[in-house]
Amino acid sequence: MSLLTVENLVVDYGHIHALLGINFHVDEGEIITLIGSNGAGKTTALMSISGMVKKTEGKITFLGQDITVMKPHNIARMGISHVPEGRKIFPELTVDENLKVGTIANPRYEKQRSLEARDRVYTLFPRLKERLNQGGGTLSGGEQQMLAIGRGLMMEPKLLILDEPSLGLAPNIVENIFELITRIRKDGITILLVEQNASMALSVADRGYVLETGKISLEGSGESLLVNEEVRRAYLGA
Amino acid sequence: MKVRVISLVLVLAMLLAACTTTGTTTQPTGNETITFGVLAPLTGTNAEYGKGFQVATQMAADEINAAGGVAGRQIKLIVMDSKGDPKESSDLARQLVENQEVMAIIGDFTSSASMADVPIIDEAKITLLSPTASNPDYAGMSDYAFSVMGRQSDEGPFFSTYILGKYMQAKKVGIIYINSDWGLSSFKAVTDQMKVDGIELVAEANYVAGETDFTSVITKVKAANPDTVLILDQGAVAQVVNQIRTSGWTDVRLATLGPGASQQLIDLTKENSEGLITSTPFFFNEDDAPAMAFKKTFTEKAGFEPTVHPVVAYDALYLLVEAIKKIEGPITREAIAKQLATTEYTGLAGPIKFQPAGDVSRKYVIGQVKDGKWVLAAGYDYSTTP
Amino acid sequence: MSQLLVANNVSKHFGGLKAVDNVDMIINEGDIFGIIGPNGAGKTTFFNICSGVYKPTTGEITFDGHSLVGQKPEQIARLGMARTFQNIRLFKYMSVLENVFIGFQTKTRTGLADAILHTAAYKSDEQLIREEGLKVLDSLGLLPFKDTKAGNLSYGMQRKVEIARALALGPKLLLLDEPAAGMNQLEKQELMHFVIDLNKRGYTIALIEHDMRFVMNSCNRILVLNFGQKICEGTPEEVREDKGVNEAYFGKGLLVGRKGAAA
Amino acid sequence: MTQTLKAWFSDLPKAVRILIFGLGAVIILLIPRFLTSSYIMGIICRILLYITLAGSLNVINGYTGQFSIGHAGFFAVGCYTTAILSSNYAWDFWFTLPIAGILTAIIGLLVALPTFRMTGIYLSIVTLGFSEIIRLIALNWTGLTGGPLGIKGIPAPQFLGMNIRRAGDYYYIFLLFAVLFLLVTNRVLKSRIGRAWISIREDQQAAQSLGVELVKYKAMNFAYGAFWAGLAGAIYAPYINYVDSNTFTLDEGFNILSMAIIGGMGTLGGPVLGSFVVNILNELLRPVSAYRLVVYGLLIVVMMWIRPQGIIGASDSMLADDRTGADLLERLGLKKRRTA
Amino acid sequence: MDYAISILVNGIVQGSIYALMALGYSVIVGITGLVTFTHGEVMMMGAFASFYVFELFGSNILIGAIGSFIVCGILGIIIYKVCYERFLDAPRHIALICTIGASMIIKNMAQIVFGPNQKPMFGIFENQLIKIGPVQLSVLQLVILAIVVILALGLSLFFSKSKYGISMRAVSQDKTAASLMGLNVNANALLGNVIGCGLAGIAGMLISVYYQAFQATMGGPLGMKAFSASVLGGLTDSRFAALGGLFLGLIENFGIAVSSASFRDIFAFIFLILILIFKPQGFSKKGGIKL
Repeated sequence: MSLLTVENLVVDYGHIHALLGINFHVDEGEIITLIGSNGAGKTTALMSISGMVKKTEGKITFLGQDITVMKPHNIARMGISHVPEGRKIFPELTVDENLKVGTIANPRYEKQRSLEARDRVYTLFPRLKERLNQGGGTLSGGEQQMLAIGRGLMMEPKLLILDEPSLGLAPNIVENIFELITRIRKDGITILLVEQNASMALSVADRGYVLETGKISLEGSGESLLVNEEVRRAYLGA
Repeated sequence: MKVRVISLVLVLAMLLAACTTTGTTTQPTGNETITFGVLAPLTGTNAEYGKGFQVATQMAADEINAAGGVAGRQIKLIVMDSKGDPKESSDLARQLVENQEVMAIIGDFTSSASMADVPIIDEAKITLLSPTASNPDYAGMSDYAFSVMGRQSDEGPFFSTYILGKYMQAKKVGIIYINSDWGLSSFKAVTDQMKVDGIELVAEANYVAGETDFTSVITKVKAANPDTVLILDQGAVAQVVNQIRTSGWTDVRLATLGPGASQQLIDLTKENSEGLITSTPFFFNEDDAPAMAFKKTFTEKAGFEPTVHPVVAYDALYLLVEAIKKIEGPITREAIAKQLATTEYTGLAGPIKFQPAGDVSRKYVIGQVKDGKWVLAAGYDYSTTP
Repeated sequence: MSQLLVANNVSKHFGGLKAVDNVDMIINEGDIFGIIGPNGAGKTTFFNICSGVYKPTTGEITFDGHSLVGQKPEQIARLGMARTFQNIRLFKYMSVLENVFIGFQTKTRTGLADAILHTAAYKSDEQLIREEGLKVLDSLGLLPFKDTKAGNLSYGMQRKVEIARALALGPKLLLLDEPAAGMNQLEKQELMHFVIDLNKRGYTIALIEHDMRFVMNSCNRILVLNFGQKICEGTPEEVREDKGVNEAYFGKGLLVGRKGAAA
Repeated sequence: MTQTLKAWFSDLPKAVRILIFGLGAVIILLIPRFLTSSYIMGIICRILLYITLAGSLNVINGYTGQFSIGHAGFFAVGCYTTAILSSNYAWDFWFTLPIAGILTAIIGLLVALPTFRMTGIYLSIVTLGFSEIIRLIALNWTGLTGGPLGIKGIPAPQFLGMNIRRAGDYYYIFLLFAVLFLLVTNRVLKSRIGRAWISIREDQQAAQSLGVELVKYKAMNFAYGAFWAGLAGAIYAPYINYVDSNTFTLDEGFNILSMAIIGGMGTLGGPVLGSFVVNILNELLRPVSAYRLVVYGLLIVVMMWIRPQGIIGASDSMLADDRTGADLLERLGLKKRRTA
Repeated sequence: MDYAISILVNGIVQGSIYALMALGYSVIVGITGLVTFTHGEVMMMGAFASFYVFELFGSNILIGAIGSFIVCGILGIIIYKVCYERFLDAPRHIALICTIGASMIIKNMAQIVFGPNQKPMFGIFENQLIKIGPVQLSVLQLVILAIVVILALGLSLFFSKSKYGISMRAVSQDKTAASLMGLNVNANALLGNVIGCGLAGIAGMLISVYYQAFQATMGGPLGMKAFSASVLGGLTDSRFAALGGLFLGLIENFGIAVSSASFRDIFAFIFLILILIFKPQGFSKKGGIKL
């Protein structure tokens, strides 16, 4: 059974149609990527899953439970950790406090366990440990992204949603991040990834969906999409 | 769209309702009652005084009615809430004036509201008898405007000469006063006479209505080192007294002009007011049976103890009745006003006799707090009271 | 061909972040000038500097011979630069025609007294606005929607109205921020032809766009930004061949086994 | 409904339309002849006064989306100007009017100046602060304003040698200015200036990008609103005959504001209706006068819950957060969910 | 010299009460992102609550503080439900107008229920004076200072150490991110409102105890003071808000010393306007509750 299924999802912002009925599913242990150009509806799709957007039509199921109209914090507590676009770390909270926020809402929260989770994050991101008491806003872009992912991992999610993790990051750091993504998957966490850097995303993904103006135009394995000329054309206009 | 229709209907209905409710009151309905209007701030910052007016005038009316009314007619009061706002007050004055049954109006509490009513009552030739308006200009504005509170131009000099000068032997006086029409005219009246009497004004400080923190004002006056502090206010005297004493300034003598011999003041200040001196046209002397009776009934009805203000309002209604009794011929609005100007009456708060302008010169006595009670102070030459 | 907009060494820093870093740019009269780059590359920030929303941290911009340093957006608009926004900023509760009316702000002179007394100045202004406004709408094929509330139109239509509103200024330079975002292929095609057509009618145009097909087929010069820096500038052909652009834009594969596929 | 009414009206022959207008005008002009009660005329005068006051506040709050809550201050400036000039310097009432209006407009500009760097709430508080400062200055500047004693005996305006003092006569002055305000403002709003104001309300940044000079138009807007509030004050001074600072408290400011809010902002008709509703409600609630302000408060809250733009406010603007009302109705099951 | 010192002491004591008011205010604004006009009314209710607590349980200032905190906290819940919950992401003026309406309701209901007249507060402490060098202050003043300092430190500790404090700060900085992290934005905003109103309640108690009087109409000017003080911290930074309160108290008292108490509110407003002109965002960097 799929971990997450999205059926016929339609989202309107007033008179603007952002999503026109999309279907996809994420199976346990997979890395799934949604790619597409700006304004295609990728972020809207993710925001719908985590409950931040009012849906016009459609159904979203997670762990067999209908989460279509559930409140965002309850969805998060079910085990979906959404690392939003632009990172959105808490700038006035220290690195340590930022991570702590990730555990506060964890229903499995207990002191010992959260400390272990924090240690795991710090082993994953040694850079963060060095900046333990620094305000989140003072970190560099890459560090902020690490913090955002780390904060998401503190929730011990079943599904980690990453929205544009490479946004505005230098190429070597982007590589770092993607390396991390594969490592996180090895820990047994399913990942749903939205990326503009299509090549990078497809190269790590098991399956991918191409979104175009609110519709899914293509889907397939990461490899097959990576070599698909249609995808390249959509991106480079060749 | 639907909302627009509904709102339109709503407004029309309201207009209609407003017209009809007032329409009925303009019909005179026989002669068995005589109606007076009462304008008082039942809500807003002066509401406690307005409530006092309401209770005191109703008490007077009940008493008079129980005794058979006036000229064979029962008294009816229409009490209206002016919120102490001149706009409201003048609208209500219009409403009362329209009502042909209303023969005279008692009110309003503040001078500003009363003064806004003057043009209306002047045009309608109906008496406006304010128990408390003390703005020196108010009563002179119209032949139909009267005030019974007593003129600041009488009480101020009395205070300076007899209380500060002769009784307290004060040399250096600091004055704390409220920046209102009443406060300012009192301040002027007192200080003008102080110059004549050779009493030095070493410090003055004022504040606006609603002030609660007097520490800075007190500190300022204290710095001038007066031997006596005079507080000119009606509402906030207790707080000023309290804050003077709690600031550790215990060796200064305190006097106040305004609240009269108010029990509430003692309740609010407890031992801090010990020795406080005031001028008052009257106070609730335990020997004064009618006054004590008034106090008892008033406290029962109002839920709080009376100051001098409700007493004056109480007197005001009796005064009106007294005037009506003397009228020969039909009782009309004009006849009442005309008669009132020459009526003399001694109420709870002392004798009332109108000056040509339409206000009253009162006689004052000195009250002092001793052992938590107001007592009549002695030891001055009262025979030369102006 | 004269230089219309010249940016010299322009930088914009937000705290520690260098959103735009030492960018030079020259837009010539008659250009369709494209600015591309991945998300977060600083394109919109750069646009906002040009139109006066942000003050540059360093550098200077001249437009049509006027320095833009310290100029407010409305002053720059009055110099003849009009723009649209990435996330459409129409007056969405106003009708299409009213939206366009606002665009005539710089061309009219009605003062308070004129408005109250309905003087000749007022009447001629109103007439001008009405005639010209309808003309603009007509030229964009928006005439049938003139009384529709702008917010009720489809995405593509709203983009057009925003452009119409900008055209009302009679601009020397038209800045379009992601005009094709959210449109389907057909609408994009249509928009592209429309932009080319505008250009033929004499408007100089600068645009930010993600859709490469759109940019490659419409622009005559392209500036590529990444991390706030200029990584390439040239004709579409030059840009397409540029390896840095390819990587910056499409990204390069990470896993060794798949590298060949990404080439 | 109003649309069909409007359409029906404009379809009538011109002569009929003129007849209807003329008939309406005659009725309005003859009101004091029918309603001899000076109490009712007093209420009508008050309604007319607040049409100008709430209307001028609406020009600021409803049309440019600035949020001023210190309108009582402008009202005070106009009122005191006429009171001082006509009672201390024996100016004729009609000559004090332009001075009062212009002076208030200048004060309005002064208030607007520090607010250009501020947004929303800061601006609101500054206007409130200015209103209090004006009141306190009036209270303390005894030499000019009479301080706490106020100014009394403000001479009645003369018209054709007639003393205008009675509410029935004063009705015409209030009516004249309310109508003048509505006509003039209607013209301003339908011009380039009004459109600029509205564009600022709807989207400041977009307006700027189209060459709308923010500072200039906001300042002009503030001055314009203040001007009319000043005029309202000026005509009010001789009507009330006696001016003191107690008239211009913050509560008065909230009173004006509540009329604009309840009636509706962003339309000319809103404050007119608001003035009617609030002032008539004021009379109807007299028997329970203590609860009157509670009722206002409730009305304001309820209005924000179901119709944030007011009864007939601009439903086609950002003032109307259509989400709020619709959501509530949905939740109560009164309205079906919108589907695409 | 003595004169200047007493003004200083007056200013500091009054300023510390203002600081407490501002502290609560900035917590509310920080977490809801919306401004309130009800704060003064909440303080008034705090004064009444403490009065009845004193009457029922005796004149103990700590019990009074707890009582007024609880009562005003409950009031905070109601205010939140009426004025904020539905409007967290609506145009900002809607919630603002709602709070104006709510403050009218509270103020006038209080007048009807408790009566309009000024009431005396219980004397909690004897008129004892403490002299420290040239400085002279009363026991009451000392107690007030102590309470304010303890509350400010406690609040600071709460926000930096407790999980509720940290989640409230997170919510105040970024509601979207907080909600994606599983934090219940609504519950946190409600809690922030309860704490802010509770502090206002204690401030109301201190004012009525300090000035020995309270009444239903006392709220208006107090709310303005709380706002003015908070502006120094950009409305959301409680440290600067508290500092602003202290400043405001000093400025008022020195201003009155050189002019007249009639001008008190003018000083407060000029202080406010000057800050807004020269430092429109206050002295804090970015929105959100801060320590």
